[in-house]
Amino acid sequence: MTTEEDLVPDVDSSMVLSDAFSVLGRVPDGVTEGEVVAHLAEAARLVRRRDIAMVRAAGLGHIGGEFSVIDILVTLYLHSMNMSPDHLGEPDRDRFILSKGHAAAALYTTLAMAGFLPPEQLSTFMKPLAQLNGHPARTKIAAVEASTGPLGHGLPIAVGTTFAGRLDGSSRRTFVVVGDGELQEGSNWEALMTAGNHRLSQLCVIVDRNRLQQGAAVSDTNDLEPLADKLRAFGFAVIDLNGHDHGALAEAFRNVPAPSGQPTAIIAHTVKGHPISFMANDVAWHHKVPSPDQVAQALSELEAP
Amino acid sequence: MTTEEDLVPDVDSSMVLSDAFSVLGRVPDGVTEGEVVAHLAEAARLVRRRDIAMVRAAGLGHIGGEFSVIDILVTLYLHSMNMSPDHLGEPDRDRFILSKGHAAAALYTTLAMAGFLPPEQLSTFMKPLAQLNGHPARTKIAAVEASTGPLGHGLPIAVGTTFAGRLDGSSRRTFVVVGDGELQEGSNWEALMTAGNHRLSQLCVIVDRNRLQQGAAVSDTNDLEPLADKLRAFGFAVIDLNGHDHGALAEAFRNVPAPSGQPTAIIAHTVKGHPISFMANDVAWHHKVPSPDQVAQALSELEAP
Amino acid sequence: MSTIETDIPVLHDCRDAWVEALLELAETDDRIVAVVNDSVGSSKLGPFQKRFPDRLINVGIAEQNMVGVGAGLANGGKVPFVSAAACFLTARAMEQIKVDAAYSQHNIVLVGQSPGMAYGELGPTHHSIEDLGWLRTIPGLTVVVPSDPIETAQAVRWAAAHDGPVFIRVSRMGVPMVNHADYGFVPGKAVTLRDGNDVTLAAIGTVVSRALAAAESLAADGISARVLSVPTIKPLDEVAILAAARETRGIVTVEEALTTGLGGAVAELVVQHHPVAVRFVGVRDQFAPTGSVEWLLDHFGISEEGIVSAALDLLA
Amino acid sequence: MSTIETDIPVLHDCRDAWVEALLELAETDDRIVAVVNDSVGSSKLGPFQKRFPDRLINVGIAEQNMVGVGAGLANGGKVPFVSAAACFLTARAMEQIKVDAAYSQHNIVLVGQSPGMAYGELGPTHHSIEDLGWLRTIPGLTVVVPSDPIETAQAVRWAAAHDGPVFIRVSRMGVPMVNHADYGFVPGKAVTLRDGNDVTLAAIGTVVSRALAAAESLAADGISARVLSVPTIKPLDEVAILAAARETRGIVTVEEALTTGLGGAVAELVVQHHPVAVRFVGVRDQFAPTGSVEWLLDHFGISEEGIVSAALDLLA
Ligand SMILES: Cc1ncc(C[n+]2csc(CCOP(=O)(O)OP(=O)(O)O)c2C)c(N)n1
Ligand SMILES: Cc1ncc(C[n+]2csc(CCOP(=O)(O)OP(=O)(O)O)c2C)c(N)n1
Ligand SMILES: [Mg+2]
Ligand SMILES: [Mg+2]
Repeated sequence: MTTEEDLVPDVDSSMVLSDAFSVLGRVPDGVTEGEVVAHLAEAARLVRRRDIAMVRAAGLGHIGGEFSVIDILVTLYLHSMNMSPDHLGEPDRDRFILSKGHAAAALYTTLAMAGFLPPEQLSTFMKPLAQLNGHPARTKIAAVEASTGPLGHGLPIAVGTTFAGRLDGSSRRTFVVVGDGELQEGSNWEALMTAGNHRLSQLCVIVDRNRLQQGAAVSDTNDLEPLADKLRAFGFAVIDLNGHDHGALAEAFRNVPAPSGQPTAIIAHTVKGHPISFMANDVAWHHKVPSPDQVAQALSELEAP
Repeated sequence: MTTEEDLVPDVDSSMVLSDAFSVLGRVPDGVTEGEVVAHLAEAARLVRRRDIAMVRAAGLGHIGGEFSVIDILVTLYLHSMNMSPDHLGEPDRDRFILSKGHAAAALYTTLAMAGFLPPEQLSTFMKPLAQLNGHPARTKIAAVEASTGPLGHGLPIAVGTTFAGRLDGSSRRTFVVVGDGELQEGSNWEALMTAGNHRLSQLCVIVDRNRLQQGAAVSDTNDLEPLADKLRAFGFAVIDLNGHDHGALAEAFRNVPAPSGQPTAIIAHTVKGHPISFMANDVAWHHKVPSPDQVAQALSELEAP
Repeated sequence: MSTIETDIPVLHDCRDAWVEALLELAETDDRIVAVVNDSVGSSKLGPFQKRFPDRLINVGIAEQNMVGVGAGLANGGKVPFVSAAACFLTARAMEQIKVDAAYSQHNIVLVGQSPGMAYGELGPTHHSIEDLGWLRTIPGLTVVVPSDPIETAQAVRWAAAHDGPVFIRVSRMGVPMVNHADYGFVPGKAVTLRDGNDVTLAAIGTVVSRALAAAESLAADGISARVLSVPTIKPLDEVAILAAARETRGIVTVEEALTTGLGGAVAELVVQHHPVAVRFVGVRDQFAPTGSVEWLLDHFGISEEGIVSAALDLLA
Repeated sequence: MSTIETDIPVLHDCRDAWVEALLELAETDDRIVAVVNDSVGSSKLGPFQKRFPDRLINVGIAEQNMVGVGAGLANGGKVPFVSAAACFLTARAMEQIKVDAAYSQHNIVLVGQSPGMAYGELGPTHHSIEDLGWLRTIPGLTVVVPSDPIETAQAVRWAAAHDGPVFIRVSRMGVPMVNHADYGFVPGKAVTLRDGNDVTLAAIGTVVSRALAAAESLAADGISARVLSVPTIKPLDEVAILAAARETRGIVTVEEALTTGLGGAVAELVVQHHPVAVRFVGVRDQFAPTGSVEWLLDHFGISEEGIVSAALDLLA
């Protein structure tokens, strides 16, 4: 039974929260593992605070899937990826594609946190003529590699750019995040088959395994299990981890490419709406917009520890 | 390296062979297993003879994939399926879909052999305004359930008609043949996932595993192995058999639905161009048209034993 | 300012009419099945799923499979309503629409939800403004674009009874009633909502009410505008359009779509039989920017003012 | 009888020009990559694969992935030529064309092979007659339909240098040379192959030669027909088409496609700026029957006689 609610464009512009947004930037080089994790945790906390304010202001967004993926994004952009705002033209830099483009607000806030986007621009989210669409657009934001939104597009594109890197003899890596519901799209299995057979070891597919999709649990819709078996049978080296554990994520990303020469699939077990008490694991928060009270409650749960 | 040749519309209408075509019809009830196999083998021999004449006359066709699938088609239409020409309107009859629609000539000749099509109509194959297109059309032939030709369409349709049977509480079964190259299409994996999760036990997917596609070996293009693992991970009961062995095919079809309650996938190991010496396993015969000498040679290899 | 604001009419989400009609049909016809791509909520099919859990097939996020499953259900004697966001249904399953629905003439109803720019802020990937131009090019498909809840419900009922593939574009954006309570939908029949002989405003779907408002405004300037509501872009009511071409000085087409939709259909008809001036109100060969649907409609002049000025330009 | 038969000109398979041009480019530009769907042979890419085995990526029978991989290659700085049968490339990967190519403005060249009714006997699933109507509706895409080997080669070279998404329709059906050896392809520029002032024959792709033959035949009857070859349906040469609308009594469009292609594009233009009579030569809103491409072209009147009679009808 679905509990899906409908998109509610319930904009309250007066509610644009002036949630101070400090750009922490990349984790500095040479710090301890503990300091890495602390930096990422703090960045993720600030990103979530900004994200919820953006969604509230726009009256639209996909907060559940944003909160499940933020730790992955922050770990990649602030630490694991070889990619910096001043060197987007560098051919050997890493690539990232958010295939589950509906989590755009999470990407935008992370890009701002990492210095790829002026933080002021965040308040234009979904406004008329804004560059910050409800789904990321390649032509509108320099750091966005591919326009996504329709599910099942990002992984084939990631395969293509990984091929390009191989042709250039580059050591760059491509990271792509797909939703678990998104893996119902056949285009992904086409791309996985290609990547597996061509042993595209510089490709890392991260499945945001939050077990919910738009209207119901993935298992009540069209289940993916046994997911690891599927991915292995398509030629991937498969890793399971907690997708909210920055340390585990950082280590997994460090281990790409896998020694086996296969492309890597990371099944990142996450919780949709994490860590907000009243959102976590509730499918209604796929694209529900929080009330002012709910925003206040969520922000209080996102105070500095 | 491909050895694919191009379609050669090299029609020689004077070469329309008057290859006598006797309609053997269904295997009679109550005969021995040996008699079943003998009937099917003779039917397949006659179907292949007619098929090659049709392709030669039309100057077009896909003889390799026709010869690999004919034993499967003949076993289904002349023996295993509960489907007869006089009762196409019977809702509880079995269903068959040739997803690899480029083997149309094999389907047409088998339909004629089973009494679903007047044998005279076979000589209209691919002629102007003919009902016998290069790919089977639902609106043009009563016994055809679905128009195919673009790969990756038949399996989703088979899933749909199996759902319909389940809703009606019918015990009818749906058989669908897909090419092995065809399994590169993501639409198939969407359909397999749905069938597996819904435990559509009345569905039987037969993979014509001839290991070649249009331009090269499947393994040199985008390999499917480990295919059985893939299908199992998508929720299917998997059987491997020799796709030219009528007895093995008949037994496998008898065992649908599988006791596990899962849908069945039969990996039918076949040889493209079987059993013609100069065609077998040669990718060039995907859609090459035989010369008059080659027709004569093939027909001599298809003499009654 | 459109009449929507001045008259403050009640605005309707046509999805309510769609689901109500489907539920009613399904009560007495057990061949009716819904097929969705994780779109139960966005199709408002919750009540249907509750009432007929077995007759709602959710294939997950897999549009090609969704349409194929619909075709298979039709093969098995069912009457499938395949309901998904119009943008994904059309673009992602285009070959299935061509082959499994149209060429195969399967008895399948494709329901394109939240079309046009209803998902305004979500961006062009979620806008479905190409659909009319795309679908009217496919032979053998009936393409219905209802303008209000009355027409939506009637189109759903008609499609269930009709033998052959149908696409119905169901609006999410609020629209006022434009048809009379005793209106009877007939495919291929346009409806003259207002008579006039200076210019014709031919409108489709969500924006018929805006054409009516424009006609009112033109009347105040002494211009008599005929308003034609065109519920099926395919088949087109050639008689009514050509009569408009002959009897008025030209036609303004109005649509929440790229102008290759109704604009193109009308242009193709008149140049062959009675060449006359046409002005297109719609989106002209571009992806729309981000913004709410109301903002976007105004931005592109798909508004009372935009229609009036297109009419004045035509008559100038 | 077309001039093809009376003059017995040499007929060319434009795929030869496509591959030759691609090979030549690839020799000096290592960004050039070919992407195919098990279509090496049908794209005549065998020599390319032999010469540049690493730069031919065969994703297998998987068109969505194919276009996505193309977009990714573009992201990685390559210039991908994605080559597949036009019917599958367009219908099966429509959303990838919309989003990954056009909306994203990726630098990708989509090559639609054997379009129109080249696969005549194989039936409507393999005909690509919807493609022009579909693709011209997509914003931001350049759609090139070369008429002969000279134009094919130039379009390939132009597309490689151009920054942005391009679709090129490459004919398999034999066509005679129609352009002069010193011809220079310019997107958005139609070519006047023959002057005339009674009527204009605007033709595209494979059937430009038939328009020339028809003009010849009309001349014998004292009718002066202008022949416009229209290599890009998008952007359309609005200046040349509107000049034809003003300077001749009307336009006959000629295409190996449904008439929503060039016919629709011309109709939409003229009704807005200079309404004039247009006649469509092409396939009219139906799936084609089975038959050889030559038989089908005659069947639909996409022939010298058919064009002549459309012109006479227009002038009647
Ligand atoms: C092709 C396509 N079909 C449908 C949708 C509508 N849609 C947006 S998000 C979503 C659910 C995605 O679920 P999942 O991939 O699990 O993402 P997450 O749980 O991380 O939000 C759906 C169906 C879409 N964006 N694209
Ligand atoms: C969607 C689509 N893409 C491409 C083709 C062209 N095509 C026809 S047959 C074929 C090869 C099929 O290989 P396989 O499925 O292994 O069939 P078989 O070996 O049995 O002939 C291809 C690529 C097609 N028919 N449909
Ligand atoms: Mg999920
Ligand atoms: Mg094969």
